[in-house]
Amino acid sequence: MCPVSDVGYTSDEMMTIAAARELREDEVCFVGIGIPSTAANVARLTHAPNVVLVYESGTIGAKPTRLPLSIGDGELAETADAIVSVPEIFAYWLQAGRIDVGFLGAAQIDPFGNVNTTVVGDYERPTVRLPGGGGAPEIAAAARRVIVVVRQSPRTFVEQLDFLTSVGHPGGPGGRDALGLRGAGPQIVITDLGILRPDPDSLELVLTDLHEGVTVETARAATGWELRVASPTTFTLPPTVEELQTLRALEATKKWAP
Amino acid sequence: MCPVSDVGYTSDEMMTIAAARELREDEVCFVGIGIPSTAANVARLTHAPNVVLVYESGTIGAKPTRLPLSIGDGELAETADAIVSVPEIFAYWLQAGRIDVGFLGAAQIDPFGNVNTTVVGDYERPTVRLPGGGGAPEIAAAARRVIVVVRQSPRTFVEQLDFLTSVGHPGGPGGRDALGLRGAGPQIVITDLGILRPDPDSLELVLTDLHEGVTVETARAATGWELRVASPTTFTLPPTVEELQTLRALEATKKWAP
Amino acid sequence: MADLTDLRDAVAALVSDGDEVALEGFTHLVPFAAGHEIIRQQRRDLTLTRLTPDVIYDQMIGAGCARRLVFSWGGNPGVGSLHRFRDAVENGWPNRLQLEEHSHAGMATRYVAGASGLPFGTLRGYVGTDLMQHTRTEQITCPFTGEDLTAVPALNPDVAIVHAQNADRRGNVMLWGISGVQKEAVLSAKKVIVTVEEVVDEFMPRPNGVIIPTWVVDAVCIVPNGSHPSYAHGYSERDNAFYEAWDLIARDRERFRCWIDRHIHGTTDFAEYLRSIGGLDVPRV
Amino acid sequence: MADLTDLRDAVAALVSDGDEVALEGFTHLVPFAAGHEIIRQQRRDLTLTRLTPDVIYDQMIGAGCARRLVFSWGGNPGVGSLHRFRDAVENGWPNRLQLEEHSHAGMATRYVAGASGLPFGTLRGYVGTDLMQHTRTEQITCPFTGEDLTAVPALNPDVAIVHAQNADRRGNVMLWGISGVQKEAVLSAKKVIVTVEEVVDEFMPRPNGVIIPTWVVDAVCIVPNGSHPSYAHGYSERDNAFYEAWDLIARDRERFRCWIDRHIHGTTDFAEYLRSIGGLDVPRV
Repeated sequence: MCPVSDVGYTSDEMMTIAAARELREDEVCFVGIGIPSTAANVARLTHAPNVVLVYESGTIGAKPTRLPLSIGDGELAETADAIVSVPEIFAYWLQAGRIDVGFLGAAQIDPFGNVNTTVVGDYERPTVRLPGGGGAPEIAAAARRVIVVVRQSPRTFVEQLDFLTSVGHPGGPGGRDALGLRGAGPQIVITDLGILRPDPDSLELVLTDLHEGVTVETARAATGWELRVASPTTFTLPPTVEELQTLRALEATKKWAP
Repeated sequence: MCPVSDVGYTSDEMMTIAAARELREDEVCFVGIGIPSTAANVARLTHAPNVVLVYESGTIGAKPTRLPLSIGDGELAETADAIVSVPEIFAYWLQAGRIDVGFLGAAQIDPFGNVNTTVVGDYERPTVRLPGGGGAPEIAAAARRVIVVVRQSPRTFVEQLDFLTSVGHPGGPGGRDALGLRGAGPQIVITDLGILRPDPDSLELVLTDLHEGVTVETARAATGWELRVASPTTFTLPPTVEELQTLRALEATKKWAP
Repeated sequence: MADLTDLRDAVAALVSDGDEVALEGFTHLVPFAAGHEIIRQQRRDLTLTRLTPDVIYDQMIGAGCARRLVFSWGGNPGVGSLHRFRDAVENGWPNRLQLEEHSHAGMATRYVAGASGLPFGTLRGYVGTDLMQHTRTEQITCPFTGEDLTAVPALNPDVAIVHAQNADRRGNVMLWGISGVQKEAVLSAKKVIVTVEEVVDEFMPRPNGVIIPTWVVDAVCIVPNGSHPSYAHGYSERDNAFYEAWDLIARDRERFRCWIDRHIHGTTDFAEYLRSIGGLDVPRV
Repeated sequence: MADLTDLRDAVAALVSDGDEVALEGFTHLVPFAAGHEIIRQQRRDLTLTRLTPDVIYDQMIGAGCARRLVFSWGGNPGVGSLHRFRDAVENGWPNRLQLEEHSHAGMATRYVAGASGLPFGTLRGYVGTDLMQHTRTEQITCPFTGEDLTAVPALNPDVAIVHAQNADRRGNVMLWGISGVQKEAVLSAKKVIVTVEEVVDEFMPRPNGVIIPTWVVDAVCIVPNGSHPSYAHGYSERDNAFYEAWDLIARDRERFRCWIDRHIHGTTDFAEYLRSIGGLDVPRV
């Protein structure tokens, strides 16, 4: 989406690589298609070769050699350790608490990491009908921790969601416990501008990291609420050559997909 | 158990063949090991080649060439149309109402076709600890109809069960409906002496058929309650040559089993 | 025992106006041929049930078959929006579309309950989301621990339709690879249609092989490539260019209408349809 | 990731006195070797959980390992009674045995709930039987239809132990053929031991193949014929003569005690045990 800047990589590449870095070796990661899948595979091909990728289509331990075009790509089935049914993947694997990391995208995200992927506008008469929850509501509830990856803009980073699809930290501390949710919720929100993390006390998202060349002012302007900023902010380590090559090689595989 | 009588077959053979005759072509039959399995396979090899045999080990459409030695015999897996897990066989196949006929045995049976396979004596301090319910309680509840196959004796045909493991027609008419059971329950009880069926009005078991050479007095003496007898009783058609040959050939396969 | 029959006859006999119909297939084995036949036969007022109403339901919604949609994620997988679905929800074109919206986990639990002969299923889900205000869920309390969980009602569609790789000569069906909720959809439904790539003498063991016995299937129809543009593992690859082309076709009402008229109403079956779109190996845009 | 380890070490590390232990296998793949090792290491006060406590639990109960039995059918499959089980229940020898008794459907539902992270499961069952007075079930009402159903509490054993045909070099496990409740037992348990026939480079597709990823398994132990006298589909046949011989061995306390002393305590592992009973191909009586 964003052109390659003079730093030699795009802001989307930075976002994807920052997300990849969040996955640790041997973790079990529930992956959606798009940036989460790309990030998870970058992690698998760089610092976390034994990360276990679980796709909601029921593929466990997939090791795709090209980026899957859909959540049920045959490449996932062919490279998986096991394939199970969709009811099983949600009941025995996600709900049972076997997922370390869940990756979510967002059409809207609020200051407490709650996410909307359902509608813009009124539910009954939406301005934009979005795809809906899919696997996200239960990933947000059950994964030990959640990583949100989303481009930052005032349209997306909103004070008040039009619809709460996937639960973050509603009402701040104690909110998830009160709902009986077992996972810890969003621990990090990675954008094309930087990284936000819940404040340890209030759980409100705070800008903690800025990607190379991004200013606090840019981040504030791209946020629809009064953005809190950590002081000092950290600067994201730019992509390494290995990370960037791995990412670009993966992206190139889309062209030779069927 | 019983010697071959002068009629040229044993009373157990008559019982098994009478049970086999109750299965109709294309019916789906949930089978236990022992006489039910033998009877179901006699049916499959004679008048009902397309009867579908389902074993609680998860084998659907098994067509064993020898009598299985256990409910999970490899022969069942090798000849089945499909193998599924035990949770699935009970939930998706039995509970969902896909079974036409369930076959039950009994350690005790009462006048309303209720069955005990749990204990003789007090539950906490039993005289005889029997195997227990296994699949039977839900077969008795869910199969469209139930066939009970059991040798007749005063010890087995009792006025009052020591333990109700599998529900027949408790309290007579309306009893099953009151419990919310979906299957019609025992429609026939086949013994080594004859056949009993629930009276259409009271649902109490009535002796309707006598096997060749058996008298009403013998049947009464083998029943622990005041046995009602239909008038006139029917005489069971003795085994045909085909039936008897099929049964004996099947029994002979036990010897060449692993 | 399943009848081996023509898809046209199967849809004519088994799918009626007003039915709840579930065409399942989780981006793999999507039963496009059956969906097209339903459009061709101009079924109306259907409740369309499906976790992922992707391009197949976009076509059926745009063609006016649907009164109601029961679903959990409505997008063009890997591409973007479903424009016909959006047009129906946002603008009521060609008619208003009632929504019954769940999560994947909820839909899966509902199919499992339906396949199991239970009236409801239980899951950890929905709590804290706005979905609860817009769909049928109830709180249910564990009678042993006192914990509160979520109950969802069973799904028992009138008709389930799936595409599979193989049938045998008796009408048993085998599919493999990513199997989604197909088994549960089939076992939860009152009537079942299966389209298959081919009939084989004997099934081979396969990764995640799922066998559906003939006696729970009403009609088996041989339709090679019947899941195009999705794929049948071992038989075909996803026609990704078609999914991308669909984004352009479906964006515009008139262009969509022309496409449906020409390629679905203008053809008599799926083989002819495939020829009409230029076969399987042409660029789509 | 599973450790590839010796069965002796796995039992020593993972099975403790007082644990709830589920050795599963539905007449197929019964994990006898692991049961023997538990006897050999003289574990006590175990809660033994299993749908079909057949000969393996007869041995463990007679050897004094069990304080409690959670089960649905206790017999010598195809042969008759379990004499040690009966002696424990009827006469309290070698110790009293508490029973928690269910039906197969109930036990299966309990494992499914446990594997799913739910505190209970729902089924149509138990109603009208005397089981309800002797075991933990509760009535549960469908919040949508008002229908009354039966709830059973989840099973979450401390340790699940199963036998499988294969592991790969990373410790993934594959079993096939009749798969019983093994997957659910494994996924419901806190710790998991799997014994396997052999380690292979790559899994082949198999009928009803079930793969258990390495990261939900604690220990994988290679024990050829580890399910003897039951069988491992593709590897061995059921040793029916052993099941028949067991009827005679277990009938008598003294004979049983001698058998356990000689063949289990008198051997160091399952290979030696198999030699001590004369190998796999001898008449048993």
